[in-house]
Amino acid sequence: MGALFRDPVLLATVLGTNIPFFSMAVILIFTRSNPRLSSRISVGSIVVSAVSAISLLVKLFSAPALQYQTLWFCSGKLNIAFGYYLDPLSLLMLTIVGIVACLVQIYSLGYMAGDPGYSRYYAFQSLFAWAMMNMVIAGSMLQLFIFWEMVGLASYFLIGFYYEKWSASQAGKKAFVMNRVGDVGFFLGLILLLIGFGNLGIPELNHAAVTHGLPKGLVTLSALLIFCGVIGKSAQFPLLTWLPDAMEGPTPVSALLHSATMVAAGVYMFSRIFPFFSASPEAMQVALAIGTVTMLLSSTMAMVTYDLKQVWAYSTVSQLGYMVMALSAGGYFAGVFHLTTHAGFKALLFLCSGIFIHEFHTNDMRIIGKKGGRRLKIPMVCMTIGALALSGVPPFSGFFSKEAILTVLAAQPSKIWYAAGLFGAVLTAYYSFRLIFHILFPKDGIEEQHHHAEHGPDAHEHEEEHHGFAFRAMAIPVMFLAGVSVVLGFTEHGLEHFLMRLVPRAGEVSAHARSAAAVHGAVNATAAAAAHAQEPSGSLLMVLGISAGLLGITLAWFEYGRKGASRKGFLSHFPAVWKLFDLRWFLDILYRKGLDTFVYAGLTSLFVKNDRRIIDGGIDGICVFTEGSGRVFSFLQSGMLQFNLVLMVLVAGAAVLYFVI
Amino acid sequence: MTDFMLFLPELFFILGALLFFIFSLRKSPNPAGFHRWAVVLSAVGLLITVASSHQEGMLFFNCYRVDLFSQIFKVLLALGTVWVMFSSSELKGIDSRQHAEYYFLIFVCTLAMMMLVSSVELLTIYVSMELSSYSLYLLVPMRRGEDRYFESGVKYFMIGVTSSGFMIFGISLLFGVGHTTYVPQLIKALPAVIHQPAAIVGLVLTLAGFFFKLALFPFHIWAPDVYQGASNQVTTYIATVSKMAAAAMIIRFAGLSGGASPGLVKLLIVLSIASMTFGNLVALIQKDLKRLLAYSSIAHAGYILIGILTLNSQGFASAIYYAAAYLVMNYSVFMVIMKVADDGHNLQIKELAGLYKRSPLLAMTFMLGLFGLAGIPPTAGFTGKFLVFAAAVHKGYLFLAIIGMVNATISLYYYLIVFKAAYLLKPVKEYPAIAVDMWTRVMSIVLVVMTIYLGLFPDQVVSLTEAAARTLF
Amino acid sequence: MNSLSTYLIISALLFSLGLLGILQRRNLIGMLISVELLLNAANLNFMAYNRFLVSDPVTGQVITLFVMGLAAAEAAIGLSIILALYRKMHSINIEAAQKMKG
Amino acid sequence: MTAMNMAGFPILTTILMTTIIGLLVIIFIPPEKTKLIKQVSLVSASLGLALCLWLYHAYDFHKGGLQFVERVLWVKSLGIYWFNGVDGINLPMMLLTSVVLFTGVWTMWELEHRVKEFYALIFLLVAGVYGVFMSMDLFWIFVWYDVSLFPMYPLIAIWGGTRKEYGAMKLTLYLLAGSAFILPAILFLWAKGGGHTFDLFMLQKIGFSVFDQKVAFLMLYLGFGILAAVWPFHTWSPVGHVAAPTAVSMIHAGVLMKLGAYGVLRIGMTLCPQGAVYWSHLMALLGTIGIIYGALAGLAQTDLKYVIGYSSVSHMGIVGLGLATLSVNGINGAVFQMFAHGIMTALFFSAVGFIYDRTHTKVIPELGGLSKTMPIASSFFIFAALAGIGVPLMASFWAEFLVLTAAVKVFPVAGILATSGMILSALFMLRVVQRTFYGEKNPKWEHIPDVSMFLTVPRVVLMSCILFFGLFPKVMLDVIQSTVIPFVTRF
Amino acid sequence: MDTSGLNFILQAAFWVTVALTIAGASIAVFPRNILYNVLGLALALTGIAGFYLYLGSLFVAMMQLLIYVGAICIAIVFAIMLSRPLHIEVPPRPARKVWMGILASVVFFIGAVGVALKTKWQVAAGHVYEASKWSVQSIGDALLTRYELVFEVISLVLLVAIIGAVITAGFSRRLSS
Repeated sequence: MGALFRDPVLLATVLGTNIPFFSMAVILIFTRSNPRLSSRISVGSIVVSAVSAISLLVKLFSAPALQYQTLWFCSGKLNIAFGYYLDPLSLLMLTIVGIVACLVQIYSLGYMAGDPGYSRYYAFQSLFAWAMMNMVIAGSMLQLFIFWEMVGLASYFLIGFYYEKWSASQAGKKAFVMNRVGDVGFFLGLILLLIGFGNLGIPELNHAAVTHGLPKGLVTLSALLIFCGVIGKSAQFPLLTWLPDAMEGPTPVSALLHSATMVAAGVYMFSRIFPFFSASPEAMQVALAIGTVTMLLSSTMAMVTYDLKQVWAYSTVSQLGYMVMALSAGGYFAGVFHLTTHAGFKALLFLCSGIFIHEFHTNDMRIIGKKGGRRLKIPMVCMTIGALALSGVPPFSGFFSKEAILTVLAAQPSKIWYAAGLFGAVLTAYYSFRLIFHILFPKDGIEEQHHHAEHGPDAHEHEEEHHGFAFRAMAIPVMFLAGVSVVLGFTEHGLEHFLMRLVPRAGEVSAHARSAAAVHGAVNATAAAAAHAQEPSGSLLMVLGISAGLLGITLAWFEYGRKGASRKGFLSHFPAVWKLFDLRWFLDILYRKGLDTFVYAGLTSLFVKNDRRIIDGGIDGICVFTEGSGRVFSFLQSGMLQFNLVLMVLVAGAAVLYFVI
Repeated sequence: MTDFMLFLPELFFILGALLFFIFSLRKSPNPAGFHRWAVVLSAVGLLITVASSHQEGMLFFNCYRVDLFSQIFKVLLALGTVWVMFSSSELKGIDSRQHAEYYFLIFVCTLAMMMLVSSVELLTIYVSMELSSYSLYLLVPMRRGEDRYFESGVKYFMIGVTSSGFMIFGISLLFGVGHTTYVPQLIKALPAVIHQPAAIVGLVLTLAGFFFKLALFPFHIWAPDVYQGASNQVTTYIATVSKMAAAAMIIRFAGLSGGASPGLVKLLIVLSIASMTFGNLVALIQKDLKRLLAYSSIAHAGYILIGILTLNSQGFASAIYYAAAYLVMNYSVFMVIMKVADDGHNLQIKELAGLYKRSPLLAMTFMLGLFGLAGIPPTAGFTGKFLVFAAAVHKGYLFLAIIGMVNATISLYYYLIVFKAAYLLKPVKEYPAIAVDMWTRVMSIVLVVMTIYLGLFPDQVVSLTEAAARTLF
Repeated sequence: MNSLSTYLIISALLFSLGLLGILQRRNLIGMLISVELLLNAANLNFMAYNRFLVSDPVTGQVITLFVMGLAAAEAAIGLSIILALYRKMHSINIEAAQKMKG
Repeated sequence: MTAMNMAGFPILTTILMTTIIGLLVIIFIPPEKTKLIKQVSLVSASLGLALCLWLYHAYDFHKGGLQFVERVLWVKSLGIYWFNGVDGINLPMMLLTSVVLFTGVWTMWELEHRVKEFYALIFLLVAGVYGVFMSMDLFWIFVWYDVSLFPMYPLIAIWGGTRKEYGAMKLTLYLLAGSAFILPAILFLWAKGGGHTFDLFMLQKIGFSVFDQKVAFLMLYLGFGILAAVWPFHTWSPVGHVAAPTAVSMIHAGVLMKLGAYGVLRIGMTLCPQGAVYWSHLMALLGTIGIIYGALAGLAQTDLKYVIGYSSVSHMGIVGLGLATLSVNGINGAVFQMFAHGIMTALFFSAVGFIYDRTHTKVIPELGGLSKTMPIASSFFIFAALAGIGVPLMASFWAEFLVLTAAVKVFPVAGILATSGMILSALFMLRVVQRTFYGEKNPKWEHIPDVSMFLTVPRVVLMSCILFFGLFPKVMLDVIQSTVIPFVTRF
Repeated sequence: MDTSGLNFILQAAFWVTVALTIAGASIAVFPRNILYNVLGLALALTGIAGFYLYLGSLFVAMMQLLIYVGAICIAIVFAIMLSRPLHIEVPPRPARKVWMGILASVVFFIGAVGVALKTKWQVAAGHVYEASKWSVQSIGDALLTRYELVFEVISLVLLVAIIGAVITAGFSRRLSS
């Protein structure tokens, strides 16, 4: 306890990360019935968290990695530590989480105003903030896993926030269960490491992996298993379908959890033990493939949907795919950087969409466009900025991070990854601007009359509402994020320096990497290739990258933007492909079918039948048999005396015979 | 004079019998007065028996041995008699003009059984046995009213005399191989010749007579009919007191083989398993409470036999303990039956419905009695089963313990059905509350305390039974 | 002729005949008669052992006497029960008495 | 007060006596005075709780081993001792019992039907449970074991719900059929040990032959396994729970089921280590089947209590698997899981009980949207469901973690299968939560009041237990492993 | 020798007794007319009394005749007369019961004969059969010494039997009055 107060860093860490927990508890237990107070408590605590996160970042900007550790419990030879690990990566992520969470909570003040579950909403938001921040600074993989699960729990509650809607609760359940599938792999990986290595501390693990402290097979197997966690949490193929469904939650939740932070946790975890993963090229290769597939699949899905949030959801999945690609191609910084910028612009995109949705009570981009979405200037501009950043158009943040990723991919021996990346960039730009153009240039113009007729009587009130407190609460975070998206890209070098300073990684060229690269043959190859490939063709790559983005935008303009465009998209000529994309490559149907036939109709009903018929039936049968034999034996006791006596005499006679013979 | 003291309990019971013989000659019967006399006399008899429980000695030219074994059983017999007398206040099942004879026969029967447990000479044993049987033969058909129960009397008699025929035939064989009628001499002589068919057959056939008394399969056939057909008090007497004597005698005679005959043990094992299984299975389908208890008694005979067939002092001690516990529990159940059926009719299980409301105390006594019979701790019945099985397992008969426990589980089913009737079912028609007088309350509490005390604090009783069992060797 | 086993076999035969009577006679008095055969078989055994095996020649005879006495008492009781049954059921057929079962 | 001061004081017997005296006092209160009966019950239950908490606090886990020993010769000729003591294995169980009793008594505060008998029987039952946990003598363990079982019959049959008489009969017979194997096994061990002591530790010193150990262990495993709802002897669990009233379900699933696993551990594995080694594959197999089977069979259930019953099957499978590993972590986890599951399932039943009391239905399709009308009651259930899923920072997570860690090491296939059971349990629990509490507000339940402040107390106590031991598992694991570490050296 | 002739007569008489006894027993068991049964019983009992003579005990033989043939048979005859009219024809016995009875008795008979033949009967150490070794007086001695208790008890048995017979058969003076 004393140490806590003597060490301001520790104090800030503990306080900053845990205060949301207390706010959640207070809200749930005491202030449920007072929404205003609840929201203030929650926002207040998240502000404290954000401030302490930023101050930690500033204070430890050039400090060495800090590790706090205490024994949580021990069981036999198993010592489980509880601790914090503050290094540049976790500080960066902590800051991102703090700021985005803070912005989203402020935004929610407006967005969620008047909702009956207002208090509950803030309680779960606090829960999420607490869990996420604790996950970020976790000192060991087990601790990370624990808060990883808690984050999932918060996500479950927030997705199912509108629980009276069946689809919402269904989506929450789906998210949780699909995450669980990945987590089981993660968990098994951890157990394997625990058995094989005996320590789950993040620095220890990384160190051991780099210095060959672990057997190769163990690393590969456990890395693959742990990567399952990434697949689940970051919605990678084949567990990607929960994320679009998760859009059932309130939009700020989608912004915070399902784009900016929580789903990035998978990527974060990947980068957290990046050296460990790097020690297994096989696992990295698998991850690269999965990232690529995810990225492409989800981009195609985004091309056909008309639901605003779905587009961004698919886009999130595909961007996460990018990050995984970057990391698994050895681009540690590229991945983390993209994570950072993505957090900014994707939160921005979602929050902007949220304003539209809040205004027009629909998710359909065509209706929003028709009803005059473009007249909401602030969100429209901000969303366009976000879309430009997403499409990788300079000078927005996305451009820099995407370039970094493409550079890394280009350094891969096989060019197919780079090609896929480029292709993905085209698709990204296409679907983003498809959406923007749908709103900006609706097909049949804006239905002014209709809009007014509908809202006629209370139009004034309506306006009031949207330009009052609520609108401001929503607009300010949006504008802030838009600003961030504009400038964040230029911090690339500063961030790189900050991040790379301490990492014993095997990726980019840096003084620190040398030792790691020297000892690590397999990773060395990637690293060296990356180092060599980057320099000569840098400008070419940049041109290619920009043009991919522009190509996509142009295509979108051609189909949706320009006057007289069909606004149908070229895919409508291929209904089969459209259907394929629209139904998420049949993944959901496959899962549903699998679950229905294999689990419900198969095992479950088999087991239930087994219980009823065989086990219970058997036991009841024994009972019936027992009673029946009672009835049968009771015939021995017939009323006729002499039959009974015959029995008696026979037994006596038999006994006599037995002894005689 | 010391001889006189040794024989005091028996003398006292003879006195009681004579008194009621005189009463029976009186012109005007006075049932209430008879009942008071009977209770007082039997209570004094119990006191005397208890007081003389540590006597030891031989009487009547060594035909009669007073030792711890016999005295324990005499105490049990006297105790059971007191209880039956106590419950005879509701003696509606017997014509009030015959009450004096009823008490007379009960006293004679108890006396006969007391002599039975003390006798160590074959003829004395046989005659005492017959005396007690005859009293019971006469008590059973005393049931007034319903003619359909009368057949039980004749069945009891016919089966009884047949068994007694087997027994005397067996005794004759024992006499032939042992050349003596003294049990102590037989104990010495028999193990040497036990491989001779005559010896073992004689023993088995002699035991058959006692098996009949204990209602052991296949000599059980009288039990259901007699339990059902006799008046409640007589049933109680047969179910409790007469079982004690039978158990004692089986212990005495099983010991005669000296453990030298594996065949005998096998036979006893088979009989005990058959008895437990048959009793429990058939009890499952009974509707009449007394008939159900009859089958349950058949099963319990099997349990007692498990203790006996180990043929060592530990087993005998456990059997004695079991018998004592059985007396207490069975009487608890029967006392409640007699109170509930205070007009002397045969209680059906469903008539117990709502008992917990009509008299919580009786219901509790009843419950403990049932659970005791089912062998659920912390009742005496459990400890009895535990001891019996312990003896069997110690001797190596693990399977016997398993079969016994499985049987106990089966038996639990019907005990629970009875329990359910008493505690759960709503009565079909409104029964009046049961008048429970002070004495009955006291008796209930005594029974409850005894059941639990014997179950939880068996140490003293167990050492007593072990000391008693040792006197047999 | 005058050997132990002759008597024993005769007694076994008597006993078995008695059993047979008990097992298949329906007349209760007939059954009672058969019971008397059982007792007599046992008595014959006693007397035979007394004659051929046992050192004390009195015991067997005394037992036989007592068994006779008991048989008399038994017959008295049995007959009275049978008569009582006859008064209630107007039959001394054992097959009339099979209402209680199960 | 320290343990030293209390050295001679029979604290364990005192704990037992709180229930027995409570029982006796209740017997002598007239049945109309229901309020007084409830107060007496609560007082004696909280007395037990306080004593158990003190005991837990006073137990010196650095020293480990058996403490607070009371040993009196009870039946000389057989070698039965009144021998009580606590160590790291039964101490958590004692605590669990007291917590569940306390909350169970409180939960049933609104009972109006035959109050006196209900509380009397509850105390009898719990006396048995305490007795089993504290006894170190085979005779007493069995006595108390049976004492704790048979009150289930009246408790279910009188105060129960769906098909109560059938359920009560089935459960009672089923469980007591288990004791048909236990008693012979105990006697067998006693006889093989020379027949002069039932003292667990004296018997432990006698080396039984491997064959005897195998036989005895199998019998004990079967007998106790029935109570621990080991597959395929689990079907009483759903049926019985459905029929039982709230507090009984709480105590039964929360505490009584633990007796089974505890018996295997305390008697079977202590006296027959070689037998345990021999049968460990069977135990692991059945445990794993239980985990997966319970979750899958639970998926199709439409009755809330059936669902919980099956979840218990699944969770007790984890205990079984943990025991089967015969390793420190496995047994630590198993004991911890017993505790965690006890608390969790008590919370489950207490939440369901409340819902059932108000809506008079447990059928999931008839419920639905309860969160709207009964947010507090729903949140209790949801909390329990989360604990059941194994969400971290709740006690059961640690237990599962330890068990699975051990299982993957010792029985890799079983361990991996069991771990995947986590998916099923999530699917299964969330499905129930969704169907019961989420969805449109159900007009049928619109006017039902939520849990009153007074009745939230026991549930909050249970919730805080789950959280406390989830956050500070050390508090429990230190105690548990002080005994388990020396324990596993014998395998 | 004269004795051989006597022996022969004795032997012949013995076998005649055997035949009479068995015939009597059969008559006691098989015929459906109850009066024949009683007469058969009397015959068999007389035969058994003859065996007692062969076994050296005139006293017991006399007793047999007195108690059994005299008392018991008469009692049975009275009972018969009190119970049912003799002329009522009884239906034939069910075959199943007969066969089962025969089976059971035959099993027992084989067993009992086996016992008689397979046992190696040992003669007691002091056994010397002499008619002079005992007398009625020694029987009386035995009755008043070792069998004193039995002797007393048997009187009680008879008392019980009498009272029992009176109350059960319903000839109680109270009932009749």
